[in-house]
Amino acid sequence: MATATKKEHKSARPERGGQATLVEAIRQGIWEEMERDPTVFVIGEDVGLYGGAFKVTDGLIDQFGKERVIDTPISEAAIVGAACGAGLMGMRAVAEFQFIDFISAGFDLLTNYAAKCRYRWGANIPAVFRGPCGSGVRSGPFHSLNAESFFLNTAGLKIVEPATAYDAKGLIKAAIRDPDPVLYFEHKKLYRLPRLREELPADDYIVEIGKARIAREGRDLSIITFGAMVLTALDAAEELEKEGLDVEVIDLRTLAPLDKASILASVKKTNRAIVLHEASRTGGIGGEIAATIAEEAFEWLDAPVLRVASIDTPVPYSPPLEDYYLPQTKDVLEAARKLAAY
Amino acid sequence: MATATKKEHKSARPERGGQATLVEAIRQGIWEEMERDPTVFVIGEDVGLYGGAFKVTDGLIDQFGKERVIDTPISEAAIVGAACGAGLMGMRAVAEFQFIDFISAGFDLLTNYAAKCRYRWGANIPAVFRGPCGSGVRSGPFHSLNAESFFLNTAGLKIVEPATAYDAKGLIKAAIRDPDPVLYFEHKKLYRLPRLREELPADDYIVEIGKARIAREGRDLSIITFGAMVLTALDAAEELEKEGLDVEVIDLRTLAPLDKASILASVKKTNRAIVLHEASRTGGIGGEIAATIAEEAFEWLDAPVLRVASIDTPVPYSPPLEDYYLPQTKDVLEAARKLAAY
Amino acid sequence: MDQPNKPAANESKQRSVGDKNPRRRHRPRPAPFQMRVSTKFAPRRSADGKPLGCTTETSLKPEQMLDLFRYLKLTRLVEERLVNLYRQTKVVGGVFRSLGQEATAVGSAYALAPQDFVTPLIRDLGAVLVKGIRPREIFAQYMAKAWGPSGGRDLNIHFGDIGKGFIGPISHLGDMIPVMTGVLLAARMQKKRTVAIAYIGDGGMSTGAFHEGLNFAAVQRLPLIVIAEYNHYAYSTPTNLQTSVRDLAEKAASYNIPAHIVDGNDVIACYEVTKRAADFARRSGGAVLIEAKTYRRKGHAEHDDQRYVPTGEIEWWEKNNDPVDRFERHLLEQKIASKDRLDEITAAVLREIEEDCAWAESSPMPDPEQAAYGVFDNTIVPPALRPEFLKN
Amino acid sequence: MDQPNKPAANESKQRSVGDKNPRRRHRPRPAPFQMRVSTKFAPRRSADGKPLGCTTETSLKPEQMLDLFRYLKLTRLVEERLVNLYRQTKVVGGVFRSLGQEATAVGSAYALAPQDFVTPLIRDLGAVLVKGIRPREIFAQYMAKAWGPSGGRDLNIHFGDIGKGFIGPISHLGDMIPVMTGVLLAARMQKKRTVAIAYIGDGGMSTGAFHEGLNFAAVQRLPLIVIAEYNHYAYSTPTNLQTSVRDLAEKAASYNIPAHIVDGNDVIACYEVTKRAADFARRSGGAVLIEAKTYRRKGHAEHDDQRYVPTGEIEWWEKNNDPVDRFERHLLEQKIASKDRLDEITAAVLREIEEDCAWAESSPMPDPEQAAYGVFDNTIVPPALRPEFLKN
Ligand SMILES: Cc1ncc(C[n+]2csc(CCOP(=O)(O)OP(=O)(O)O)c2C)c(N)n1
Ligand SMILES: Cc1ncc(C[n+]2csc(CCOP(=O)(O)OP(=O)(O)O)c2C)c(N)n1
Ligand SMILES: [Mg+2]
Ligand SMILES: [Mg+2]
Repeated sequence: MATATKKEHKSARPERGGQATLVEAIRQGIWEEMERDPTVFVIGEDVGLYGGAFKVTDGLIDQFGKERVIDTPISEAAIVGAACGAGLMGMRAVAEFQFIDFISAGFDLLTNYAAKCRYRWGANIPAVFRGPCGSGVRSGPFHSLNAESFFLNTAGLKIVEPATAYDAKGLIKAAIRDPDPVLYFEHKKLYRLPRLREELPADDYIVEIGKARIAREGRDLSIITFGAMVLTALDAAEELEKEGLDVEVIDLRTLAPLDKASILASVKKTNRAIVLHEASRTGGIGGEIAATIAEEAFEWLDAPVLRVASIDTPVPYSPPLEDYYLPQTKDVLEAARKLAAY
Repeated sequence: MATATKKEHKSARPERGGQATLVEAIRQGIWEEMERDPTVFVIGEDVGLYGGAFKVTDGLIDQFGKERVIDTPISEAAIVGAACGAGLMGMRAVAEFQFIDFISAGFDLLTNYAAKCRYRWGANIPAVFRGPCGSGVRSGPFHSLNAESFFLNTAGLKIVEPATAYDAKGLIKAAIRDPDPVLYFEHKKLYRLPRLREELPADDYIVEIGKARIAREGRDLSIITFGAMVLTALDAAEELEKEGLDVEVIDLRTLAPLDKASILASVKKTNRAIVLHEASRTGGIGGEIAATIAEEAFEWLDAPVLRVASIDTPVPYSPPLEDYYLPQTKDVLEAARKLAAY
Repeated sequence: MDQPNKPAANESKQRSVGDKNPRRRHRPRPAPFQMRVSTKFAPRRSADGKPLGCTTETSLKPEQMLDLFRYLKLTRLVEERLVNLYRQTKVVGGVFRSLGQEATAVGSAYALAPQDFVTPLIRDLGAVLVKGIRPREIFAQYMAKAWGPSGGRDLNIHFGDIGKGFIGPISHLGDMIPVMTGVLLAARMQKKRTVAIAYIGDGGMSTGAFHEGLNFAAVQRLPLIVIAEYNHYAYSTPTNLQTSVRDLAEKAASYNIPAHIVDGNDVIACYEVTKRAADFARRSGGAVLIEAKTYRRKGHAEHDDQRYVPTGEIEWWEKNNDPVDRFERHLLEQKIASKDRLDEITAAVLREIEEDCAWAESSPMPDPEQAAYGVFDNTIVPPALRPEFLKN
Repeated sequence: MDQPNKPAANESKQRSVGDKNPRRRHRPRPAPFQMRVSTKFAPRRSADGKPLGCTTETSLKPEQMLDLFRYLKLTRLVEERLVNLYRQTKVVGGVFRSLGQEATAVGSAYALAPQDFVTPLIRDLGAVLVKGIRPREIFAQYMAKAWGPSGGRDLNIHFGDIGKGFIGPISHLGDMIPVMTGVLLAARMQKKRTVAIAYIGDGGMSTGAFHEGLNFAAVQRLPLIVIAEYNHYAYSTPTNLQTSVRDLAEKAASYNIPAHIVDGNDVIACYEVTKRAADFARRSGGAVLIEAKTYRRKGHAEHDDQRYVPTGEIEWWEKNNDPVDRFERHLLEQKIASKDRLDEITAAVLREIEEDCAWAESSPMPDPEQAAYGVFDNTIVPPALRPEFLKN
């Protein structure tokens, strides 16, 4: 790091709070946790000098040095394994996948080692595994993954995905402080979205893992969703309001363990539910949510639970194809109207 | 192979049909396909001279030689990759995971390469990925996996799991002949279960992928299940018959793509449904099935759709723990009685 | 140490067990722990500061050399055109350059026979072109057009053409090494004498898939040539954070296969080394590792600001070690071609690019509903069309 | 070639860029492509057919040697007891033996300091015992009892005890190498001078995780000692179908780390080599690979009929190269202990085993509902109790 490089570059310490985009909120959160707790460290590909492919860890290496900001080889299994081993020793890794798509190469260690240690011999692994997920940015089949469904059937992994800058910061801090492994998914389309820029408190805060958020209150219909699709749901809700339909939008924030209480409370109020997500429909988290509703709020339902999601294909690259692939606001509108008319 | 080994051993060619257990049925199926089609080959760990950890490929190497029965290093990624590459060239791999738990090490290539080639550039990969799955045999957290849910959200992979010897043979043959990648899961508890011994036809036959089977007809309640749980469902059905409840048991056989028509037809007839599976409840395939019912047969439902499954933990080793973990006949009975009384 | 030794047979001939220690399954080898790395075509300092040319030791005929020149130019100019299209926002995704390292892909792929296979990295466009893929396919693919080889479903060189011996990669680094073992196992079962090249980066060699694939290829003595591109970076990560070996060729020792180090910016050297490796592999010698020393002058992709690159480094390579300059100098100095002849070739390449780019631009975007087709054989499983809600 | 060289610094000292080729980030090394494999303690033929003993070159004191003897016996006899329990159907899962290879685990683990870590393979019970795990824990664990260290949740040595420096493996081979890199990175951040041993089989070395982990350890110069157990088989697969190297030690070249080949059936040699490796690693030398040549006399697990083993092979090893016999012979011949003293040790071991086995047998089976606890911190996430259907 001592050598002159092409661009002399030193990224400033982020503000504490203030106006922030989602990416800046995550960066603040990691930075503050590293300041607060010397056991927190960052590990991943290009997270050091380069600051990460999306600059989430920008500047950390200058502040905390390369012992706590570790650039790794292209070795996702090693990244996950190292985070686990360090966790056993009381350190707290914030491990980055350059794109969440590459989590597949760490899948074995995540599902077999990270998820099961506490259960098997009481050794908890406090570690965060994070990275950019999501489609809609013309990145094709290998840089567009929504990976949550890979992990839903493996007990032992918590999963969160923020939809606001406030939650992004609060959840990354909660994830770092959590005693168990947490997968933290960041929708890359939201990173720098001006619409999500907001004023963050200057004080330390966390957003509790396991608690959903009512993104919009309503009486007639619940849309249960998370991540980038919260915006789609809110757009649809606004449109539907004009049609006299009062839509509630639940932003799950935590995907495992699910906040069943919030989901059921909303559906018991509105009696109609749409589950909306960006991953393909079949085998997606929507099944789990819809099944939970059908099981535990059956008597309150006035209509079928509809799932609105991507089609069952890989994520195609070309804009017209990807737009067809993804659930659009109009699909939500159509589903909502059907339910309202049911 | 030319050297004297500890036990001089030559396994006979299996019968064509006749009395067979599930393991013997699979072995017959692979053997016949290798005889029929010179492009079929077997690859995996210890599949040659040893005949596979469960002896599914016993004797094949004597008959077909080590060019078509390939013992690999302990390299699941290489096994999957090799099967894919050979598939591109028109060969048909039958690739074994020694235990399905080790599929996690091949997860990356399965979900990214095998599943997506046809969609991306029209190159289909005819390959079968098979191995012993399932719990209930006191094998603990790493030899008891039911892996289907890992793959349900990845378009491009078919998944089958037989519950009878007849289906085991018919499905392995169909899988080998299928133009696309097929995951073929074999519940290890069923391999040699005397209860499943049955007379197989001497003629060539296949069981079509994508078609469920009515394992027991009934009018009052549908239990939708597959694999070893079919036996649990049938046991429960017999018990419930005494109580005057006429239960239909649907054996899915194919888990992807799901035979929605059969599921919906059954539920529309019985108006009550239990989804039963051996994997943990949350994030299991039960969610997809229950959601489908809640979505497309809502009006026909007289009661909630109940999921009976394992608890949300790793698979514990000790018998009392594993028994608590697994869904038991009594759980099915309890759920059925609740639904009947609803 | 110069030429790879012929490795001994892969399996034990006898399994005699007596009252001596039965060290079975060990192949006889000249001496233990010997590395077999050839440095015959490795980079050399230029004599007395003279600008670098190319090796003169070659069996290439003049016409073949001009062919190589054409491919080098084609690669560079196709990429430049892609950058243009990118700036015009006609390229939908990112653009990945091989600027400064084109000779590795071009020279090596040129050493293969038509029935042989390559699986390139994103920076091996040259190999793809040598295998007969036309620029129009590349342009259409980058622009996500319907007429592109994936019909707009995938990016850049993520496609394939089995007939031409081209198997496109996926993004996940390392995964193609196992896939190529399958291609070669199949060829063996089909009694074909196919050889394959798999390209891998200094970064990609850190993946588990690389290890599993090459290890399996070595055990099975598959004719797989792995070309390890030492281009100094993996995204921003310098090679000393990827591996602690000095030369990637050293990794051949793990697989008991021969290795070569080649000057990756000398297109003739790349050809010669690969030709030898291909001959060796085809004669059932098994896998070979070739390390090509080169340099990635552009960032990982167009957006990368290369802040991690030491000052002056890129400029040094541009000035002193550009593969196209070196080859052009060689052709002129060795009087293999006149400047006019080379300019003619370049002009023809440019015409081809214009034409192909126009063709690609004239392609429509794909029809949205096409997204639903072709996950499976659609005569068996219907296409994944958007559901109509509550249609029944 | 005998003693591992001190490898040069891991990072480039200067990044000078001038008008010479800037071959940056390359560490100066004595000569390229040199392997650093020490064979000082490698297996040797016995002189004139005399039965094999152990190396006499050692710093071990007599009491330490008796300690080693105790651990060897303990390992063998605990396993024999497990086989008994298995035949009585008291062991719930399978039994995996290290018969004939006990010296590798015992000798190597004995070279560590108490604060150091091991992560064993299933056949490294000896290392677990050396690290202070008591036989009772092993018995209770195999019998799936409530008092076992995992409370009946996991099998055999699949548990751990951080305080004792023992991190149990999972079944998935190779995965513990990356995990140990994390343990050592943590120790470095915590300013501890911890060294760790990770055991791996001739088979396990074929996994991608092994490669990723050791490569990362080498780049980070972590004090990780990988002990590669060449025991001739991986389940039924002979080593020549796992790898094409003759000696697993050759794989060290891929990571530019020093290697040793040791006679894995000579417990003193295993100790000595590991001691040197641990000293080297602790002095910030970085990772070391030790290959232990040994032999697996039992099948993969108790059920394995070993049909794939050449006739006479097992018997040869039993008769000529049993690690306990060899060490016993050594102790007697070198007059380090009398036969009586050794018999006393064995008797004490047997008493301990009896006592611990009785304790383990007296443990209840776990309470069924315990299955639901401890997936997460249950003060945050409630236990996963069976749902009551339609309770509301
Ligand atoms: C398994 C995996 N992890 C991470 C990435 C993200 N990634 C894409 S290219 C790249 C760097 C590749 O470097 P190298 O292998 O040296 O190839 P080069 O770009 O230099 O040609 C990385 C980390 C990936 N594609 N695959
Ligand atoms: C990733 C993975 N694949 C397959 C297996 C199944 N398996 C268990 S032990 C074994 C053989 C191990 O051989 P080796 O590594 O040489 O260790 P040894 O048993 O000889 O001590 C295999 C294939 C596994 N445990 N992990
Ligand atoms: Mg590179
Ligand atoms: Mg072994």
